[in-house]
Amino acid sequence: MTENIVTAPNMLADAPPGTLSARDFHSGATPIWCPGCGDYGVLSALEDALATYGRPPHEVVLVSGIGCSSRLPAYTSCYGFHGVHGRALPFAAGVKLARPDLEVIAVGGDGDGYSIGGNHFIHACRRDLDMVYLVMDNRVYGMTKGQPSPTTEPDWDSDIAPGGIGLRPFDPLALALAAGATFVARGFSAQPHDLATVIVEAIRWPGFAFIEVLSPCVAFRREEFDWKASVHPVKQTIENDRAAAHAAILADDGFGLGVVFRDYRRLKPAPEPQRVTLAEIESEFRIGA
Amino acid sequence: MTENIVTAPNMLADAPPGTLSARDFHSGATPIWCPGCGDYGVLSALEDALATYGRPPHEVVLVSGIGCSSRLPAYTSCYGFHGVHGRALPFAAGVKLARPDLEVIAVGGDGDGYSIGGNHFIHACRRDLDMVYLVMDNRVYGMTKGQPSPTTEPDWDSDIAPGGIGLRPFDPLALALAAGATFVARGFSAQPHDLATVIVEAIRWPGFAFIEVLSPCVAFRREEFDWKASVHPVKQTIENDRAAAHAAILADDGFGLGVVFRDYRRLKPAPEPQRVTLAEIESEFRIGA
Amino acid sequence: MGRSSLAIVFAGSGGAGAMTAGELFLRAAATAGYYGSMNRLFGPQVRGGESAALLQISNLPITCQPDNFDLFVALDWHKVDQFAAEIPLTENSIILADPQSGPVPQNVARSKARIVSFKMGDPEATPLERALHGKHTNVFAAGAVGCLAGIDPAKMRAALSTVLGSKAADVQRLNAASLEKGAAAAATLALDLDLAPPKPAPRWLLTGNQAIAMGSLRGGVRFVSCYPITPATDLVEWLAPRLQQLGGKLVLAEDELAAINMVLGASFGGVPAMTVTSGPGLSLMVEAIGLAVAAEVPAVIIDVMRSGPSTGIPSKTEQSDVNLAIYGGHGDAPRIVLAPTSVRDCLFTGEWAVYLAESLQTPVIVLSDQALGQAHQVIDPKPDRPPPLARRIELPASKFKRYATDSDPVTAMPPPGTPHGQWVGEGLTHNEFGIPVSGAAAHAAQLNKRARKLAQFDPGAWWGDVWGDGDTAILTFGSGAGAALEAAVALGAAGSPTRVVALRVLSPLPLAALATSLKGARRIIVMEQNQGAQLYHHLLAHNAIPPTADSMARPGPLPFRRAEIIARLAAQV
Amino acid sequence: MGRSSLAIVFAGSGGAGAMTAGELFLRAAATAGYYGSMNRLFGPQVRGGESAALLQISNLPITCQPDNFDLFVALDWHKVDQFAAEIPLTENSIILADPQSGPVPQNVARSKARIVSFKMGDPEATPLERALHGKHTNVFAAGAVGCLAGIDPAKMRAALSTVLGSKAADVQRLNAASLEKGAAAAATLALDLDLAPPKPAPRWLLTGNQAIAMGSLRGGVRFVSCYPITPATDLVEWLAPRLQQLGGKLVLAEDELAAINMVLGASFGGVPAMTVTSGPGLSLMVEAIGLAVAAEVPAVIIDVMRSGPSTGIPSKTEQSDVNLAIYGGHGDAPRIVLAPTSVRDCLFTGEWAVYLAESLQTPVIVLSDQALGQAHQVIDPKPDRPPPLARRIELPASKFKRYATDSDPVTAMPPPGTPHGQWVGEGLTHNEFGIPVSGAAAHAAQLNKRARKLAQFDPGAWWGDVWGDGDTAILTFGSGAGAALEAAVALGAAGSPTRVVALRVLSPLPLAALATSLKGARRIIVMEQNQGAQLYHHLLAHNAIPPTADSMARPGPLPFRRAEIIARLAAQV
Ligand SMILES: Cc1ncc(C[n+]2csc(CCOP(=O)(O)OP(=O)(O)O)c2C)c(N)n1
Ligand SMILES: Cc1ncc(C[n+]2csc(CCOP(=O)(O)OP(=O)(O)O)c2C)c(N)n1
Ligand code: SF4
Ligand code: SF4
Ligand SMILES: [Mg+2]
Ligand SMILES: [Mg+2]
Repeated sequence: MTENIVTAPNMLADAPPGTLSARDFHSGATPIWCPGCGDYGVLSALEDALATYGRPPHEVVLVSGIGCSSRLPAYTSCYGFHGVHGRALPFAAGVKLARPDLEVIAVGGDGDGYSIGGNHFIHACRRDLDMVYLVMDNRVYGMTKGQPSPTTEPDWDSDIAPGGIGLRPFDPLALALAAGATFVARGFSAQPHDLATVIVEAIRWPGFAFIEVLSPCVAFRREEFDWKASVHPVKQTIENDRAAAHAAILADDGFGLGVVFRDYRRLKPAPEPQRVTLAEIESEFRIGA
Repeated sequence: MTENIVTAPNMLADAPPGTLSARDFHSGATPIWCPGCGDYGVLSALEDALATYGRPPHEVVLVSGIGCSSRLPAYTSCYGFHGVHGRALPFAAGVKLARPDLEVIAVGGDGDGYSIGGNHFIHACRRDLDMVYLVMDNRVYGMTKGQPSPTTEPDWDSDIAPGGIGLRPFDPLALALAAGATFVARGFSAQPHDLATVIVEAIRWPGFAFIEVLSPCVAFRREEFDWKASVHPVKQTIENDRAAAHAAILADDGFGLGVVFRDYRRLKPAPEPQRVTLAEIESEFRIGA
Repeated sequence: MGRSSLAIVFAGSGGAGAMTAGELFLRAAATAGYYGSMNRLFGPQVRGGESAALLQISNLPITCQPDNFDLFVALDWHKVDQFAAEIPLTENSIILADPQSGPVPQNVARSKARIVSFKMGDPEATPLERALHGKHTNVFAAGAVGCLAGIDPAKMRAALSTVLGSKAADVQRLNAASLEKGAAAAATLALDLDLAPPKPAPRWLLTGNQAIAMGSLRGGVRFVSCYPITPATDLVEWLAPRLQQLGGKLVLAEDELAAINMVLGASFGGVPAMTVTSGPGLSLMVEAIGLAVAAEVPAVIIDVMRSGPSTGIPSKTEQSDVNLAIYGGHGDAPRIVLAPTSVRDCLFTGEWAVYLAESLQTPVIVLSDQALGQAHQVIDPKPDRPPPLARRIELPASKFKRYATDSDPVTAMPPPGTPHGQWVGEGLTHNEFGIPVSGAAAHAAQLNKRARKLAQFDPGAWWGDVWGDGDTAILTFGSGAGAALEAAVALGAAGSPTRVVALRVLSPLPLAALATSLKGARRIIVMEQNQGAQLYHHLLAHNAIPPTADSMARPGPLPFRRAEIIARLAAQV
Repeated sequence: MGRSSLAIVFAGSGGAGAMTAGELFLRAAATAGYYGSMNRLFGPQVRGGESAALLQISNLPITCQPDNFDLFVALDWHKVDQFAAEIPLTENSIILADPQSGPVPQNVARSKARIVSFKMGDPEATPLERALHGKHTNVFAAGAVGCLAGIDPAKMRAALSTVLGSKAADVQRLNAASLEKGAAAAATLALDLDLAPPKPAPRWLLTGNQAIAMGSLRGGVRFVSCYPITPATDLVEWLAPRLQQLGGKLVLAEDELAAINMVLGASFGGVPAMTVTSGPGLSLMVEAIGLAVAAEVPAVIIDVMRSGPSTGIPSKTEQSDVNLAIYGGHGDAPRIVLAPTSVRDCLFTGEWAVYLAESLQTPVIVLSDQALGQAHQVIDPKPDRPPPLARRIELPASKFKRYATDSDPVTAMPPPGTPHGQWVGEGLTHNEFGIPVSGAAAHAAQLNKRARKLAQFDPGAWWGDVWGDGDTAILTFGSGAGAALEAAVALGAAGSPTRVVALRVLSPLPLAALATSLKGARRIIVMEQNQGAQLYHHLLAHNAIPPTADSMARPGPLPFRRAEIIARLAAQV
């Protein structure tokens, strides 16, 4: 199958006139999040990004699963759906496929996205629909009060896994890359301004844009507040060269922030089929006189 | 968490005395496979490998999901389980965790393993239990009569996806690698002898050993018989260097056969907890007089 | 003057082409003006194993499998006898077999059917021709049966070319020759299988799966997401290109969890959406069905039932997902469950399901089964159509509350893109605005809102079909309805007036209509094809039948036949 | 001589430590020799929001929540009034509140309870001390209530140090001081809350979740795989270290699909295995439960029910998974469904479930609920234990057929590693050797084999609990049983003899025993905590109750209380 190179036209476009502000994307509902939870920073970065991007709230759909982080949609003024645990991505895909005119953003946590939702994650990377997936990774199941997730360090002690789960954590960026993602980035909730910039770029990306956001859990992973000292910008954004991107991700300490990889190579879309009417379809059944 | 280097003691051991033959692993049941199906070659390679490895059939458990390929367990004389579609790996993990003394081998197809079972696949790579996972990849759902799977070429025409599914196929080896697999190999059903060698090595590998086997579907993918002309040995087996392995896999045309990657680095297992009795546990509840 | 119906089997091993013979014959007979139906049997092999085409041709609509087959055409005998239980023969049946195929297998011979030796295949073909082009035994046999049944040879030729499609000209020519030769050879047989003259009329030839698919398109479904599963896959394979040509989308999901959630997403987006599956897939979907109930998202779920539990017998029929469809899912999650009463009714029920889902903002499960879904049938083409019902989307004049409980329980559901209509679909217990809350009052209010939606759903005359008013009532659904009706007709003729009630709405049970339909019945028998008597217990659970009602339940995969029902009714008195 | 029971609430916002006060008080009272129980309420915040500890202390075992609370201790008033519906107060109740916390919120004041001003916290502590060590208002309040109830101060001190655990010495010292000061301050209040002297005996303090976990360990479970879900997670969190210390394994699966399949794998391996979940997880497991039925693999599945459908109210109770547990799954897949009748019975039922699963080679679902699971209760420590039953593993003398149908339906299931025992577990319809087949006869034979296993299961005396023989019968299960019993006692005392039947076996229904237990009852009311009257309809479905029986069903999350039941019974006459 031949390939197309997309130049992502709207990537190059100027930001639309700033008629919207972050406030326009705020619902006013009170988050149930613990004071100090990293997810507040993500919410504000997202509101900023949407204002910058400039489509009105009613043309944006936020889809989530279940978890602390998955509560986010109701805190915005957009259309939203708070579905079941782990299924944000297929729901979002359904919205986008049925309504390509809408801006679709799926959000959730590391448990929702990498544990129960892992299969949808890799398949969404492969399916490459034009949407954003933003994971607030706190390396714990916050909502169920502190169990290790697929990104938790192997020796993190918890009631359910005394002494640590003993498994090498997933690197979500590597997984996304191996599954075929065309846009892979990492952000940090305590740097909402930079995060907003990445989100805007992700929204403009004409395919599946994955953003892993480090978002500390103040209740169960206090030590994650030290992430502030660890983060640093990624060395460079790698384009098209997937092997180089893998090498860069593996060489990184897991705290490099920014867009890690963009792949402009695309498959040619199938030609539009010829249109028919319902009556024509029915006529296929006709037999006899 | 500190790391251990495993030297895989039984990797170095000689093959046990050849008291068993491939026939000892044959159940005599007649496969429902189409004449010429690639899976026959896999079955015979597996029987050979088990004979070479030398544990008797009653100490081996073969676990599968649903699909043509997943019918394999009943064709051997081992213990087996033919479960539901996509769940071979968690079932096999349950067997292995409960009974580490057994030899556990999960088998199945590309639909079973990479589509409905995709989440278990990546988590099994991460969990790294001492078992083998062998996927008979024919790039199609054979059992349901010919729909594109996650490894199917984007332009393969079928009733359900006229003109092609239009998605870039998964590279299962890249996915396994990104998910943390420590042993990654590719085999070909039409080269059962080489495949048997790889299987023996996989059985001996003290962790999760993944073998992707190209296994043509004569009924729905006749063109796959041309794979004979395409396959070639991999350039080298890469050890420990995951980035290099990614690069090698991406550089390969998808037809390189052999062991692609081995990772000897391991996490230190958690220390054994102190033993208690049921009565001691009950005494925790005691209160009062 | 000829018989009014004829039941024929073509059977043979892999290459023998029993299915082609069956399709060709069915099409020819249908074109000639007969009603007809064809069911298919396959051996365990994935492809190319032995198979049998079970046909009926008649001057009346066909709604169930025959008590016995009149004619069994053995293209060869290779493993064909494994189908014996599914192909009842009697002493009055005729077996047409080539002596070269060897002796009739015991399982088949046991029927004492009359065996007629019949050399099949072109006696004049050279060995080279045979090797190059196959023996066309199947087309030869079809030609023979066409002649015996008195089907117009021109219709046979036309059907052959339709069935062969775009095959090469020489293939067409050789097959056409075999067809003629078969007819010629049959003329030498002294067999009386002549059908009464047909009554041609414009008809449709289609499967139950195609009929449901067509109904759903009529209903407005423009998004389908699914994961392949027998015996539902051919439904979506038929649908895929057509849906695209209508501007819709069919997506192959990674699993059933994704499929149903994609459907909910598309539906949330404002597009009527559907998924199609069988038992194992439905089991995987019940969590999301509960979400659709709680968040009030329309969705159509087609379950083409097969023998269960677990993987069961994927290619064979049963009606054992009744419990799952009605009761599957945690929490109180009532939904609508429908079942088509015939292949023809699949068109109606498929369309109606969409209207109900959309207008009530609820999941609707349609329980079809393999016997309906994969039966090829000739039907009358203009079945009733349900009046269209649409989703309520207009914003209220007052403040918009997506989950308002103080009004009509069906509340506005504006699609994304509607200014000022923003809402968040919510699967947690929520207040009227959709914000999660955990109080008992809000919980009860929303449960009641949803219950009221179903309570106000009035299926009108479409709750089910009633035939007759005999004092014995057979209460059934789905593919059982046709056989029950035939049994009732026979029983009535024999002096035991019997009525048949076929439920189209299995849940919520149409209690009042059901009571009316059963009025005066002194004996009620609930007939269904599963071991657990699932419908029977469901009816008892809601006092829809008296505790004294009988159950006639048995598992699949054998279809109910008229004779079995009559015998069971007699035995149970 | 003092009252025989006392119901107390400690409530306050995040930092106020209502739970610690409750735990400390419960432990002290239990050590002193009282029965007791504690339920917990939390606000919507994930952590640290407002909370309330609902306690009862009594000289009799406690089995349900009280009609009203005697004492409401407000550590502060921040958002505490959201719990009002769950904390019934009357004019006879007393509210103890610090005037500094501001006025009593309307929702609470509406009860007309007597408000008693009470300065909480150490009046002598310096601001620096308070800033450094917190105010210990909660411990102060617990000390006060201990004094009012007449709990031995030494027991209060001991309980405090247990609850504080390994906290630093100065923290211990300051808290101990607060405890004393609270007691001293309370002595100045003219309140009569004195309890009658306790009747000490060896007792256990545990939650229902812990009791099920302990029961399962006694039953031999040595493998658990699960995915976290409220309110089941604390069960596995308690179990995890202990299981390891017993040489078993607890695995955190990637999802519930993996969890249940891992359980089946471990069980196939020969190790009794269990998973623990709540409604959404159970929904995801039904496909594999059908596999366990078909392939005949033992498995214990604990469902700690919460309010549904969909995500519902994760932290609150309901009994709405009855349908799913009994009927969930495609095909005919009967299984055993049990429900513990009390926290104490969780020990028994947890253990019994393992024996039934193992001995009948079938999945067993245990329906607990949040109200049982997360209730801390003081119980008598030596409940009955069921006699151990084990898996049949010995190979027969004759040729081994894993799925033999000609004998005892429970056939040998040798674990892998057994020479000559090889078999392949099969979810497809299979013959006696486990080879997939598609014939009707084999299909029926295996369905019958499995049905016979359940038919021959005789629960003996453990099918359920019966109290009394009044002519009104309340038929219920799970956490409803205690409240029903209290209502029955009260009704009997008031001249309306009422019996209570609590089912331990919900499926297959113990029809004969149930009929005996209901003999002579002129009125039957099925009481359950869900909207759909799921148990009621299940009983009707099997003619286990007459169509005239009444239903008393309402959704959660409010618990049934004695007063509500009495009122409903009176209203329905
Ligand atoms: C099917 C199902 N299983 C389990 C749960 C329980 N559950 C709710 S949230 C959650 C994990 C949340 O973790 P994550 O996605 O990382 O979100 P966080 O709370 O950390 O933001 C789990 C296991 C559920 N709601 N549904
Ligand atoms: C839950 C569920 N969904 C769908 C199916 C139907 N199904 C059976 S096998 C199969 C795909 C098999 O493909 P693969 O694993 O590649 O095996 P192959 O037949 O190609 O060897 C599907 C979709 C099923 N049995 N269960
Ligand atoms: S528990 Fe953790 S993730 Fe959840 S709201 Fe609190 S801080 Fe945030
Ligand atoms: S359909 Fe394909 S995969 Fe299945 S048995 Fe036939 S050749 Fe093999
Ligand atoms: Mg998390
Ligand atoms: Mg395949």
